[in-house]
Amino acid sequence: MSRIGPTSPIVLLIGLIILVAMAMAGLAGTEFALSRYLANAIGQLAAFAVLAISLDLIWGYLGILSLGHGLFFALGGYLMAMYLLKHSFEITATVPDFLQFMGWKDFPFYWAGFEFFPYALAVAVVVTLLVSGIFGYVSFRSRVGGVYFAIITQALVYVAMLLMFRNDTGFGGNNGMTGFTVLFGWPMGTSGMITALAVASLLVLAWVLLGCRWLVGSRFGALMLATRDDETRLRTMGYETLRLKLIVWCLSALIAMLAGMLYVPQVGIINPRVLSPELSLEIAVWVAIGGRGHLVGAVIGALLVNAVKFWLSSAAPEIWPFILSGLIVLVVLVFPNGLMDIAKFKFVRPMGAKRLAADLGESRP
Amino acid sequence: MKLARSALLLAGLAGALLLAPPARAQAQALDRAGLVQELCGDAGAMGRAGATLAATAAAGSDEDRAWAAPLARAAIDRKLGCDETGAVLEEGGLDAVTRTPRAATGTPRAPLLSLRNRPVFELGDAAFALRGAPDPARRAAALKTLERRPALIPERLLDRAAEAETDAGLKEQIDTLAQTAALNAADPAARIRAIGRVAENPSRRALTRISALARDPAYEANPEFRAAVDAATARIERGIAIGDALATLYNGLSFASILFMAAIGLAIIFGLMGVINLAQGELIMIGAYVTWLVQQGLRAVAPGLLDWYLILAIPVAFLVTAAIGIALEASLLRHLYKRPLMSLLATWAVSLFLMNLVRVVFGTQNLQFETPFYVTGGVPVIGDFIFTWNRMFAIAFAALTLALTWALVRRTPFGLNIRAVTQNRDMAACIGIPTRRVDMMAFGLGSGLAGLAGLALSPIYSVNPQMGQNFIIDAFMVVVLGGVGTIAGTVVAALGIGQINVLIEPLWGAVAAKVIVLLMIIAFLQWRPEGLFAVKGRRK
Amino acid sequence: MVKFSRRSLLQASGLAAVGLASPLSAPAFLRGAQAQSGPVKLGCLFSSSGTMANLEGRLNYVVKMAAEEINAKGGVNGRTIDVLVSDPASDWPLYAQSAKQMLQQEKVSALFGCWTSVSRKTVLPVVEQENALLYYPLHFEGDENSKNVVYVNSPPASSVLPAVDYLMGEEGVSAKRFFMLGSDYVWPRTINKQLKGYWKSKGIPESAWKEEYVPFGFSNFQTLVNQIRAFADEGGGQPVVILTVVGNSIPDFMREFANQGILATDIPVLGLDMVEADLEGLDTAKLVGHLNCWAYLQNAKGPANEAFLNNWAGYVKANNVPFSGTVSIDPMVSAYDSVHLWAMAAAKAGSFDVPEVSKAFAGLTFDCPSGYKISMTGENNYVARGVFIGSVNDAQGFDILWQSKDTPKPVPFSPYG
Amino acid sequence: MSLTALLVDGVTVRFGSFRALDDLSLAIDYGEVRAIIGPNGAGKTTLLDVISGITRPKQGRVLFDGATDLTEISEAAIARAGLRRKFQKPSVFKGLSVRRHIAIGADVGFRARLDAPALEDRIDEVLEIVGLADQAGRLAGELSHGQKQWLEIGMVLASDPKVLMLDEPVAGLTDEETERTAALVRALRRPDRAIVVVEHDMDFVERIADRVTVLHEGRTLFEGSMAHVRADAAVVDVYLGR
Repeated sequence: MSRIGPTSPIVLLIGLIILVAMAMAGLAGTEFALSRYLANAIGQLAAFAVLAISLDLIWGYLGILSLGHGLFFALGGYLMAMYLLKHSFEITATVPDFLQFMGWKDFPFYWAGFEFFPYALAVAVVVTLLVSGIFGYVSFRSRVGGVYFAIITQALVYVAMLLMFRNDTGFGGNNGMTGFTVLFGWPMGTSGMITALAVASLLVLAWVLLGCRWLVGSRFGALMLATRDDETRLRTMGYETLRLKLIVWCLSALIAMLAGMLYVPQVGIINPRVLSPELSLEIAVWVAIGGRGHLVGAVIGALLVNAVKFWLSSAAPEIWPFILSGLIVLVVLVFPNGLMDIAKFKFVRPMGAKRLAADLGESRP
Repeated sequence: MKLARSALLLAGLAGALLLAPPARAQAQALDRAGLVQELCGDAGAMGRAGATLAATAAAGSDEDRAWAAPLARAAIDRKLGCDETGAVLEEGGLDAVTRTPRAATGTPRAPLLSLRNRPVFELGDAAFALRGAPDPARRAAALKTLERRPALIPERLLDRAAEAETDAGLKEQIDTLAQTAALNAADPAARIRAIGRVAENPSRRALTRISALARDPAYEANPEFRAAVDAATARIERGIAIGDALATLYNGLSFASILFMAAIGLAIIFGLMGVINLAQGELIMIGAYVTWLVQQGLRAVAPGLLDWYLILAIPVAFLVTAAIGIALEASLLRHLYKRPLMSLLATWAVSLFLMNLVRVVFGTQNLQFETPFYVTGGVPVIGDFIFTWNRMFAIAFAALTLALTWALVRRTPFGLNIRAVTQNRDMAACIGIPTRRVDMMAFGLGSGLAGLAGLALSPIYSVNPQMGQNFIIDAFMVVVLGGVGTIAGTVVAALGIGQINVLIEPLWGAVAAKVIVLLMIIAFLQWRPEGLFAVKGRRK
Repeated sequence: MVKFSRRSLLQASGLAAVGLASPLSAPAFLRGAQAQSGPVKLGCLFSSSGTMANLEGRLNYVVKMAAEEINAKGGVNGRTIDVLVSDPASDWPLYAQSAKQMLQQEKVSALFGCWTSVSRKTVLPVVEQENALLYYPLHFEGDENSKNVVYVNSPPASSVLPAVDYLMGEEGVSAKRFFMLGSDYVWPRTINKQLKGYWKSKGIPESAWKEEYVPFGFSNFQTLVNQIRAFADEGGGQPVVILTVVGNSIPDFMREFANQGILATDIPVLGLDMVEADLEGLDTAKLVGHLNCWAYLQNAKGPANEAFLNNWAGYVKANNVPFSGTVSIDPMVSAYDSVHLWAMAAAKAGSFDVPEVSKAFAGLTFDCPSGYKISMTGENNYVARGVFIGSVNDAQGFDILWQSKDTPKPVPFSPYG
Repeated sequence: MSLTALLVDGVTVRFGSFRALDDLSLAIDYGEVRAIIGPNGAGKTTLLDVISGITRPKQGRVLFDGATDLTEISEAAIARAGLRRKFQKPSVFKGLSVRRHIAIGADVGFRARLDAPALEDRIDEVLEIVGLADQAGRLAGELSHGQKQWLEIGMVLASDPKVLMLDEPVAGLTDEETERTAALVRALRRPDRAIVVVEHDMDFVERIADRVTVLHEGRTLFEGSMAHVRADAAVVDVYLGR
C-alpha cells in the first residue's frame, strides 16, 4: 500500500476539517462567527460526509453496493431522536405529539431508559449490529451478491419505510419525531449549540476518516480489496470471506448509524423519509460522483452534492434534478473514477486509453 | 340485523313515498304549479316533488306523465331554472308549468338534488322512461335503474309497464323484476316465487333481504315459506362463497397482470445485459403519456375513432418507448456493460431526468383520459364478484403481451439471438451474432414493453410524472424472484406475488400485505439466491 | 482556503436567491442597512417538484398575487412586499432547511407554507426557535396550538364534524354505518379517532364502523372496494365512506369505486381531502353526488369570490403561471387570506416584529372569497371560517350542497379525542 | 501418510440437463504431476471446481489424504487443508501490489501466521522462484499476461501446498515463457506434493506430466503416459472428431 505522505489528499483533507472545526469553535461568539444557518449547514454536511464514508467502505473497498444504507442512518437517527424526546420530556415535560394523536397516556414500554444517553447509544449499537449482522450473515452466507444484493437492500429499506410509516409502531409514524428542545441538558437551537454540534460533527468526520484510512491501509484492508477484486480466488486461498464481509458490513452500518445520530439533532426531525429508497440511492450517487474507493472522494462527493442541493433548492429549484442527473451521467461516462479523476484527466486522449482507464478505475483505491 | 330490511332502502325516502299517497295523484288531477314550486323549494319540498313524480309515473294519466317526465330529467341534470315566477326548462326554453316558450327572469337558480333526493328522482325518471321511452335500449336501462332499488318501485308500475311493453325480452325482464319485488306482497305464493327469484342472483345484499324474512311471522307459520327461505339462504351463501373465491382469484390475477406488464421488459433487459434499469418506471410513464397524446391527436383529427385510442396507441407507445430505449442504450449504457453497478446509477439519473422533463413539459397534474366503453364498468357475475372491464383489459393485454413476447423470443431469429447472448455472450459473439446489435434491439424491446405497460395501466391508475416510481420496486421483486431473464419465472413470480398480496390484504391491511410479501421475497432469495427459475452454469 | 470558498459558495447561494426573487435587491453586505427602508420580505414554503408539486405549486403564485394586490394599494406600513419562493421538493427535511434559510439568511417577516401535516411538523421547531410566524393554509388534524403558527384553515371539530352531522341528519342521508378509509398518517388517524369519539358520545355502537389504512401513494383499491361493498351489504342502515386518503390515492380510489358500479346514491363517499384537482383525470358522470367538505368551494356565491376568481384568471394569464386559471381550491384561498391577514395585523401593529404582529391578531376580520367574514379572536391562532359541503357534479367540479350559517368558532383541541 | 493424495469417487455434476461430470472416478498420488486433458466441455475445469469446493457435486465424494471429504467443507477450509489452485483466467487482485499477493497467499487467515521477518523471507523466496523479484512493488493489474500467470502460481505456491492445481498455466504465453513455466512446474514436484495440471498444449503436457488423464463428456476416456495417449485410437477420435 502506498505510504501516507504529508501532502497526500487525505492528510490535507483531515487537516482542513480540523482547521475548520477549530476556527468555528474559536470564533464562536465573536463577530466573525459564521451565521447560524451556515454553521448548521456545515454540521449537516459533515454528517452526510460520514454517511458517504460508510457506504464507500463497503462499496468502494469491498465491492458490495448497498442501496439500503439509509436504514442504518435512520436507525441512528431514530434512536437519537428517542433520546432527545425522552430527555426533553424529562426536563420540559413536553409530551411528544404522536403520543397525543394515538391517544396514548404514556410512552410505550420500549421507550424506557432512553432518557439516558449511554443507554440510547448502547441500544443503537446493539440494534445496528443485530440488524446488519443477521441480514449480512444470511445474505453473505447464501452468496447473494452484486445487483441482487443491491436490490434486496433496497427492498429492505423500503420495508422499513413502510413499517415506520405505520403509526401504531410507536415511533411517530409518518410525522416522525420532532420538537427536540434539550440536548445533554442544554437548550437546542442556540448559536452555541449549533456551533458545538457542527464542530462535533466535523471532529467525528475527521476521526472516521482517520480510522478508515488506517483500516484500508492495514493487512485487513488488503484483504478487503482482494475480496472486491476476486472473492472466489481469495476463498480458494484459505480466507473465510464471509467473516471479512460481515465485519466490514457491520462496521459500515455502525458508521452510518453514527452519521444518523449526528444528523438528527442538527436537522431537528426524523421521519420515514430518510428510509425512502431514493435517499439510499443518493448516497451511492455522492460516493460515485466523488470517486468510490477513495475516502477523500466520498467526502468530497457528499459535500459537493449536498452543498449544491442546499444552494439550488432556494436559488433555482427547477433545475436541480437536471443538474444532478447530468452530473451522474458525466461521472459514469467521462470520469469513471469520480471527480478524483479530474486531477488526472487529460483532454487529448485516444479512445482505447480511456477505456483502459475506465477498467482500472473500477478497482484502484 | 333487526334493521336489516331497511338497509336496502333509504328509510326516510320510504316515508316520503308514504307521505305522498298515490291516491292523491289518481283521485285528482296533478297540481302542476304546486309541483313545480316544490321542485324549486328546499330539500324537503324537493323530496315531496320527487315522490309525486314517481307516483305520477306509476299511476298518472298519460297526459300528466308526458308533462311530468321532462321535469325529473331536468332536475337530475340541473337543467331546471327556478326564478320568481316559477321555473324554466332550460332545454328548449319552455316554462315548466305551461310549456310555453319564455325566458327566465333574473338569474335563474338550478336546484341541486341532495343525496337523499337523488335516488327518488332517478327512480322517477326511470319509471317515466320505462313506460314512455320510444327506444327499447332506453327502457332496458331504466329497468336496470329500477332493479337497484326494488323495494322503492311504486305499486303497479311494473304491471302497467309490462302490459304496454312491445319487446318480448324486455317484457319478460319486467315480469321477473315484478316477481322479485313481490317479496313483501300479501300473496304467499308470490312471496315464495319472489324468494326464488332473489336467490337466482346471490349477493350479500340479497342475503340480507332473505335472511330478514326469517323473522317474518310467515316463517314460523308456513312451512313451505320456511323451506323456500332456507333453501334460498343456502343457495345465496353458496353463491357468495363462490363469488368471493372468484373475486380473490380475479383480483390476484389482475394485480399479477399489472406486475407482469411492469416487470417483463425489465426481465428481458436484466437477463440479457445484467443491467438494472431504474428508468423502467419512467418508460412506463412515458408509454402512458404517449397514449394520452394519441388520444389528443385523435380528438383533433378523427373524433370518430376516439373510443379506440387505447388500441390505436399500441404501436405508437411501443415504438416511441422502444426508440427511447435504443437511444439510451446506444448513448449511455453501451459504455457501462462491464460495470453493472454504475449502469444502475446511470439509469437512475435517466429516470430522474425523464421524470422531470415530463414534469416541465406537461406539468404535474393527472392526465385526463377518456374511458372508452370497453374499459368502463363491469358485469356482476356471481355473489359479490364483479368482472370489471378495465381490469379485464389489463389481464387480456398482459396475456397477449406474454404470448407475443414468448413467440418473439422462442420463434424468431431475433429471439434466438437474444437467448444465445443471454446464455453465453462470448460464445454468441464467436459464432458471429452481432451481440452489440442484439443488446440494442433487446433493450428497445424491453423498453417498448414498458411503454405497453403504461398503456395498459392508463385506464386503471392516475397518470402523472411520478407514476413510474410506484412500480419499480415491485417490478424488481418480480424479476429477482422469478430468476433472471426467464419469461416463465416472471409470469410465475407475478402470479404468486399478486395472489399472495390479495390474500393477505383483507386480513391485515394493505401496508402489512406489502411488507409481508417483501419480507417473504427477501427470505426466499436467501434460500434460493438465483430466484425460482435459475439458469445454472459454471463460474465464468 | 476551502473554508473560505465553501462559505462564499453558501453565501452566494443566498445571494442568488435574493437575486432571482428581486433583481433590484442589493448584495448581502448591504442588506443590514437596507432592512429599514426596502421592501419587506415574505417567504413561501411550497414544493414545485416532487409528489406534492401539483397541489402545493399553485400556492406560491397565490401568495405572490395577494402581495401584488397589497402592493398596488401602497404596501404595508409604507413598505412594499417582496415574496421569496423556495422548492423543498416534497422532501420533508428540506422544508426545515428552507425555513431556516429564509428566516436566518433572508430575514423574512413571515412564512407561508406547508401542505401535509408532516411538513408543518418539520418546520414547527424552526419557527418556534426563531420566534417567527408560519401561516398554514390547510385543514388539518388539530390538537396543536403553537403561538408561532397561524392556522388559517379549520381544525376537524369545526369542519369535519358538521359535515358528518349533515350526513347523519334527516337532510343528509341518515347515515348509520361508517367505513373510514385513510392514508396511514396523522391526519386521517386523528380525524378518525375524533370521529369515533364523537359517535361514541352519540351512543352509536362500535360495530357500526370500520377503519382501514393504506400506505401513501397506494393505488390498488380493488380489494378495499370489495370490502366496502361487503360492509354496506351487511345491512344495519345507510352506509357512508369517510375517505381520508390523500394525493393520487383519491382519484385511484374513486375510479375503482365507480368501476365496480357503486353510485353515490348507494354509498356516498365523503372525501375530506378531495378537491377539484383530484377529479381532473376522471369521468365524473359516475361519481355525481359524492361529497367533500372545505372552508371554500369554487362555486361559492358573492362578489368577493367573483373578484378572486377574476384576479386569479388574470394573474395566471399575465404571468404565464403553469396552473389552471379556472380552477380554484380551498388552500389557494386560504393562502390568499393568509397574506391579507398578515398584512392587516402588521398594519394594525405598525410593525413587522413578530411579537407585535401577533398581538394585533385579536379582532382581525377579512372578507374571504368564500363569502364569509373570517375572523381571529386572539384566544388562539386559529381563524374562524365557514364550512361548505360540496357535491361532485358531472363537470369535474363541486356544487354546494350545504353551507354553514356563520363561521363556527374554531376548536383547536377536539373534545372527542 | 497415504500415497493417494486425491481420490475422486463417482462424482456427478449437472448443469440443467447437461452432465458436466458423469460418475467420474480417478486417483491422484503424491509425488506425481498429473495432466488432465480433453476437448472443450469435457469437464476439466469443472473437476477442479469440485476439488476446490466451488461447485458442489450432485453425487459422489472427493477424499483428500484418504480422510477428508472435500465436498463437505468450504473452499476456505479446503485451501487451509493444503489444496491450492491457479485459475484458468489469470485472476489477480488488480488493486494490490505483487508483494501483497504473495503475502496473502503465504499468510492464511485474519491473524498473521508468520511473524514479520519470516513472512518477508518467504515472500522474497517465492518471488525469486517465480521470477518476479524485480516486479515486487508494482500493482498486479499492470503486469503482463505471462507475469500474471506466474504471479498466480506464486500465490498458490506461497503457502507450500500439498496439492497444487494449475488450470491452463501456459495459455496465451510465448514459447519462451512456456519454457520457463515448464521448468518451474518440474521444479515444484516433490514427493509430498501432488500437482494437477489442466492444459491444452500437448507439448507442454508431455514435458511436465508423469501421467495423463483424458476426459471426454465428463468421463475418463483414457489414463496413462503421454506417449500412450498419442497412440490411443479413441483419444485421437475424440480430438479429431472422426
